[in-house]
Amino acid sequence: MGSYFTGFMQESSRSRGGGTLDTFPKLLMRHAQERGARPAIREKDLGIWQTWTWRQFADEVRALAAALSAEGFRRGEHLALIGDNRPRIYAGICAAQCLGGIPVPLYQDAVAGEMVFPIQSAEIAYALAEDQEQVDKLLEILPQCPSLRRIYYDDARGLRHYDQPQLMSCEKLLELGRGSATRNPGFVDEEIAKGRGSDTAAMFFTSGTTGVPKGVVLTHHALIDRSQVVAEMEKLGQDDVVLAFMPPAWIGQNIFSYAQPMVTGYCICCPESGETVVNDMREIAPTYYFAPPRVFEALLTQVSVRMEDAGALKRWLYKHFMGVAKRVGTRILEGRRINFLDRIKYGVGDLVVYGPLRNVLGMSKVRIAYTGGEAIGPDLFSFYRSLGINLKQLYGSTETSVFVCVQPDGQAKSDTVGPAVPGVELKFTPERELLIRSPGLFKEYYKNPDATREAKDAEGWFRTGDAGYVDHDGHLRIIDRAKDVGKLADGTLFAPKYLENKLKFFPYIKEAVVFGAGRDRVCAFVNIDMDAVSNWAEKRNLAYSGYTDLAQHDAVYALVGDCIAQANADLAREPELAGSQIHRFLILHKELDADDGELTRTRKVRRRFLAEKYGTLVDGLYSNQETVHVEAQVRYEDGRTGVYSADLKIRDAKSFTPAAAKSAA
Amino acid sequence: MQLAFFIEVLAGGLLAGVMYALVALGFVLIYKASGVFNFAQGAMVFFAALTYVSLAERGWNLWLALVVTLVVMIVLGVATERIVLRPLVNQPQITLFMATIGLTFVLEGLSQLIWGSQPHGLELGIPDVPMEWLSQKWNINISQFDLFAAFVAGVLVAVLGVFFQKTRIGRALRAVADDHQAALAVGIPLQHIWAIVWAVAGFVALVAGLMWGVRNGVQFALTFVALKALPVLLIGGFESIPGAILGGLIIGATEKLAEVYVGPMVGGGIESWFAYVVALLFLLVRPEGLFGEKHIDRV
Amino acid sequence: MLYREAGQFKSSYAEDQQIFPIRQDRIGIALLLVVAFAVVPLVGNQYWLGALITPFLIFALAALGLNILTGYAGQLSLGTAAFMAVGAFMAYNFVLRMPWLGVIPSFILAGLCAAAVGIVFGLPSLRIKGFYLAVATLACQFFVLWALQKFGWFTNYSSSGVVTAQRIEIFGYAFVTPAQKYLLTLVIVAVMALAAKNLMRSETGRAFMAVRDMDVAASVIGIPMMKTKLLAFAISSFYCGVAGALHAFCYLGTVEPEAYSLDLSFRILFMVIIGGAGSILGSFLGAAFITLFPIFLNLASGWLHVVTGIEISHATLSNLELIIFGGLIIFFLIVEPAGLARLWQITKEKLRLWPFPH
Amino acid sequence: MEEVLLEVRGVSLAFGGVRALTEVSFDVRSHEVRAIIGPNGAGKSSLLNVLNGVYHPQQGTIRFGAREFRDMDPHRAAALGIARTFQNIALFKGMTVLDNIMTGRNLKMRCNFLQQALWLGPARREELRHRRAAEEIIDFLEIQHIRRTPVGRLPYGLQKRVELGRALAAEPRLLLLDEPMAGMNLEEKRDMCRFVLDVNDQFGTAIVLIEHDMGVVMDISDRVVVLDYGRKIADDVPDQIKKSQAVIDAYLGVAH
Repeated sequence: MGSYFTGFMQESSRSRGGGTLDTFPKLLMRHAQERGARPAIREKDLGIWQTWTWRQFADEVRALAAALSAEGFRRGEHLALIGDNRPRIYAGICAAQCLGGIPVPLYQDAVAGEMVFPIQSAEIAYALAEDQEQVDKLLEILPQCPSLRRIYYDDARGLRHYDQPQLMSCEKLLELGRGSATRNPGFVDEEIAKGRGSDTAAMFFTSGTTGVPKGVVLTHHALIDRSQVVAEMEKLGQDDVVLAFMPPAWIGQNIFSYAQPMVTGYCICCPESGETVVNDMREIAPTYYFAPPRVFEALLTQVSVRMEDAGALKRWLYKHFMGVAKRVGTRILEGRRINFLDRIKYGVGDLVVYGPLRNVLGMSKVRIAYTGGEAIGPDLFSFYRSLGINLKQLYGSTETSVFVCVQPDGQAKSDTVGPAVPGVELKFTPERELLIRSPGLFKEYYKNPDATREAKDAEGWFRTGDAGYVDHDGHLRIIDRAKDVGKLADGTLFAPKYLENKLKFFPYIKEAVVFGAGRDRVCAFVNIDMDAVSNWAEKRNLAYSGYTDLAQHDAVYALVGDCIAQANADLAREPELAGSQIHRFLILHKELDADDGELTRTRKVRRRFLAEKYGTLVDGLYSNQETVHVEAQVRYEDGRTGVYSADLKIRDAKSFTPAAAKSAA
Repeated sequence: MQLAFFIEVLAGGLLAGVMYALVALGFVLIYKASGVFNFAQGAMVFFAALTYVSLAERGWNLWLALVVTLVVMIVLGVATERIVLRPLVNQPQITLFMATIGLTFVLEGLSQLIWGSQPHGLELGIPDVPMEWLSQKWNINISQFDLFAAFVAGVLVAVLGVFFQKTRIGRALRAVADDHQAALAVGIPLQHIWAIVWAVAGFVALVAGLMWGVRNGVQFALTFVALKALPVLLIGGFESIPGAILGGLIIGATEKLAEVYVGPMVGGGIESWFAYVVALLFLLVRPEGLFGEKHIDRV
Repeated sequence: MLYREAGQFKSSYAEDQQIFPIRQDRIGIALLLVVAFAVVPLVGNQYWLGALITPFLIFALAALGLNILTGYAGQLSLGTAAFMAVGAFMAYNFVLRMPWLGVIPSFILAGLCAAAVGIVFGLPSLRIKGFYLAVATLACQFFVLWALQKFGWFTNYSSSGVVTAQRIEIFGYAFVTPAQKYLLTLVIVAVMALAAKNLMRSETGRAFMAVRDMDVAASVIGIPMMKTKLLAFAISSFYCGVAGALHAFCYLGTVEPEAYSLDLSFRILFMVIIGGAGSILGSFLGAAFITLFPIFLNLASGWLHVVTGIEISHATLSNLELIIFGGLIIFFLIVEPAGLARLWQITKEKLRLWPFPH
Repeated sequence: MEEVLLEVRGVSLAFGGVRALTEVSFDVRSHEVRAIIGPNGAGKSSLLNVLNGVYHPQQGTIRFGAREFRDMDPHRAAALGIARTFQNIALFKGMTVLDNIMTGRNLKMRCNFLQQALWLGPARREELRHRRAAEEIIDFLEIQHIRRTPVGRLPYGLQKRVELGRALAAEPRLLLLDEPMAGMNLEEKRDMCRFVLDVNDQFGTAIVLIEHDMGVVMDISDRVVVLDYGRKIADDVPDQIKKSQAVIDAYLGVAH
């Protein structure tokens, strides 16, 4: 703990130092002096964790900056960065900032088309791409983006025969930079000194559940201030370690793998590749961890599936001690008193199950784990906490530099997102929409004054678009998107996201889409979770030829039906929501897919889009027929596409009157 | 005189060689059919001889004893296949070889546990004395028994030859030797074939055991005759019956000659290793052995 | 379960290539060494040290030697005892005839003699493979014993052919008590085991295994057959030779050629099989098993006597030992051809993934 | 026109009476991808085996670079910079992927066994240096996730890839691939093609490959040799080969 504390002291003293360290480049240079020999970034490459110290990182940034300016990159210009978590990408971000430029990280898994808008709207001339894959995309859209003049690539593999004039390798770029740095050494530092906290630090394009993406403009001050406050609250310091495995273009990754390390000087680690993340996580054992609920969910599913195959003894141990953990684990984590016997039991459990489990998950050293972005299931949430992992929720968005609410230690709850962090003010409109005022708020939506005005009023209140309320112990509770909170025909409240989440909390249900606004009752589309259900099916040796086939099994329908019935039982217990129980459902013939525009890149369902695309199915749900015919393009595992045509079954779900719910529960 | 003596030595060597060949046959049979280098062959010889002698000494009718021993050996062969080989099917040859070393220990222990470890003399009614007329006419001493043994060996080989050429099982065995798939085609399950081979090997062991028993008495040392047979295999090849015979003769002859003419120079006792050296030198010249043909590595 | 590896990451190849990359293993081995060097000599009594642990170490070394040849380089040898004999008698002669040399150098020279013999009898491996080679190595076994008995020089013309190993003195410090001899053996064995490990994890070891797994491919990627095979024989025999020297000087004291009979060769071979071919650890496990097994059997018969009053004669017992022994070999080959080492490996994997099954 | 790296003149090979190759002559230019095709038993593999000295032809000469040989022997071939993969994978089953690839670099390692046994500085440094080289190959072939797996446990496709890796480890000037894509599914074939081309492109390695999949051959090879019954019946660029009557006959099995 001591070291965390000292780390924290340095941070706070620095922040009081105020003006001097108001931009990321300045912070970086400070780290290079204070802890130059400590690791800034580790990357698993060529079989080992190649380490960049803060000094090396700073030098790289300097060289890149010098090179960029030699290439004609000027203050206020934008630099697009497309790639996975790689030291070069982060170095590029900082290099741009050194010159007062604006880094614009783009999603590396986006298709070329999705990159056109950002590049056009910001007239981006410079891009740093990770490898051939990204370069190809950029070259593909070159015709639509005449502004794009230079494309730098990190990994030269397969690119040697590309002769486009725009291309240049990072090696070459760095040479250039080192050259010009020697010619006029002080240059970059002068440029850094010119930077001000009020300058724009970065621009993040929100994938946006609807319409065109918006470029969210964030200042150095906003990002640094929020990172700072939470760092102090959680006592983050140079000894913390973070594994960067989400897209760096997502602020939810960027804040933890760029902004906060820059503030606190902790080390971030980049996995070797997609397949090796789990293993790399285990090797690195981060102390500070952030992931959206679906990641935790996937992990849990994996755990349960693998435990299914374990021997009888292990299965028994697991079952038994997870039971113990469920009972007392959370209380122990929160340091509340429990009886001696349970403490012993938990101790044993920690030796044979929890400890090993944390170890194989790579969470042995996790001090603080956050989840956010979506609601998380109570079981899921308590599973990790009962293992002794300090999992907490936070609330925020790109516009707010993430940190709006964070659950303090010992006050974690699955259905709230915690109280506002220092500096943040909350208030609600009559329609229950949440408004926020915070130093972390964004400056504007890039070249979109209308949207900006719409989102942020004169006194600087930001309309989150989320509906919710603050509960009795001061924790914010989000029900749904404000615009989605609708009413059924009879006027009862209808909060689709809330319902969908309730369903998604069941391991067998991967995605759910509910309809009901302006209708007489609520109905739902369901996506089953292939892993969980196929496993379940195997145990009942159900034969099936793939997702589409499995989904239409009567047994599976029954399974999902039960889940929905349970959800209804819960709903019946919440007065204002009892009316919005789910009456009919069908299981979709395909998994919802971001590539088909059915989900956002952050895997939020596009309800309106779906309502149109599957109009016939929705009608089917509200008719009283037992099946509905569907014909659709489906993409098979091997990449082929074909036309799928079949009758989807529709089933009624058991619903409860508020009274009956009590007995059902 | 010198010549006569030479002939005597040579003949003696050749006849001894036949005795070696007798043991070598056991190895070859099993290797041919199951690709197993059965190190336990020596132990089997010992076991067979000891069983027979002990029965005989307990006043059994000699023929009855013989038959019973044969049955025991067959049972042993079948049991070996069941307990040792079947579980190890498809294991590398080396593993099977190790297993047979284990088997050697078991047999040695077992036989002495049952019959005790004191040596026995064995008498088949053919005196181990020089044939008068030969010694009188040319003063060449060749033991009657050696000739008898040679005769028996000849008969055995003939029998085996017939067995292999004429009988269905025999043909199956040859098929197995060539490749196991083919064997399945013959319609006899591999296990049976192996069991049979081991039984036959047991029979051969018995014969060898009797011959050697008469020669050196039935005692633990009998297990070492196996070691005598190995150089024969090096020369003759693990898979060739004629090779075994011819190899036996070569080894027998050279060994005796060396023993008589070279031995004295180095203080004698060279028979323990001379055969091996001969075999090695031979192999260095012709690695594929007497009858084996050169094979090309397919890559 | 015991293995908590989270957070043990490697930021250099040196770390990644170390013999025990996992911290828990390093701790374990450290404890083991402490026990072996500090605790055992203190608590071990004459009998345990002299009749069990020291021979165990010596046989482990011999098994290690054979393992290098058979387990790693894939060349089956039945002549191990002969190499030990060479080591034993040459060590005796070096100490006898060049006292100024000192014991350790004598041991090393003895090992080198064994290596030379190994190379000579390894020559056939260039032309012949598998069983032919195995049989050929018997030639070595018999020839060496014959030579040792025939030529008086080796036994310093002692009428009985029995020689008595000289007392060991290193830099004026005498090793006489079992504990002292144990420590000497332990040091030598530890050092040589480490050397073997280093060898097997570097180019030479890979060349050996390549020859073992697929000799054509090995030669195609440029591994010289002759050099590699002969080197394997040489190194293996060197280890066996030193083991033989220790066997004579630190264990038996008085030795005769017969002590290194074919039976001993087999015992060593069994250690390799039961312990696990191609594993350093296996050599030790195998040696432990086979040295302790007869003791256990004796104890068992003792209990049997106590419990049931059945007296088992010595002859019977030795025969039973043979049978059970052979049976065990077969049993092991059937249930776990890769030996005890593999069993340990499997257990370890399970512990590392606990509570997951795989 | 690049210079000729390997030239085979009038090579004939027979096993006992059986003629495997008759008077075969052809050349390989540095940096080119050269395919050898022909019906089964046409002597393709035999030719490769002659090139890297596994078989010794009765007649003919082999010129590699500046030097001319009556025949090769495997070690010399390797030393000259000829590496190969085998038709039916010949990996070292008991060793890990990493060790297999490291073994491929044996000719580049200089330390003797004593230095290795004592783990002296030079030996240690050499080991680590080559580990890095091996890792670069692992990275190149995208097999990081199986680095420590014994190759015996890998699926066929991956084993083929590892074998390519082992050959690459020797940094060869000439790479002989004996049916590198045999028994692979479409995706694996696509990957393998990519790797072969990348090798040729990245390291400028000349490549001789035997392949049955005509599509692949025509796609990736610069020139093609066609063998039939041990004789060369055609030697030209893919487009010409497609047209060649002799080749068509050979494949349709017209009587000779």
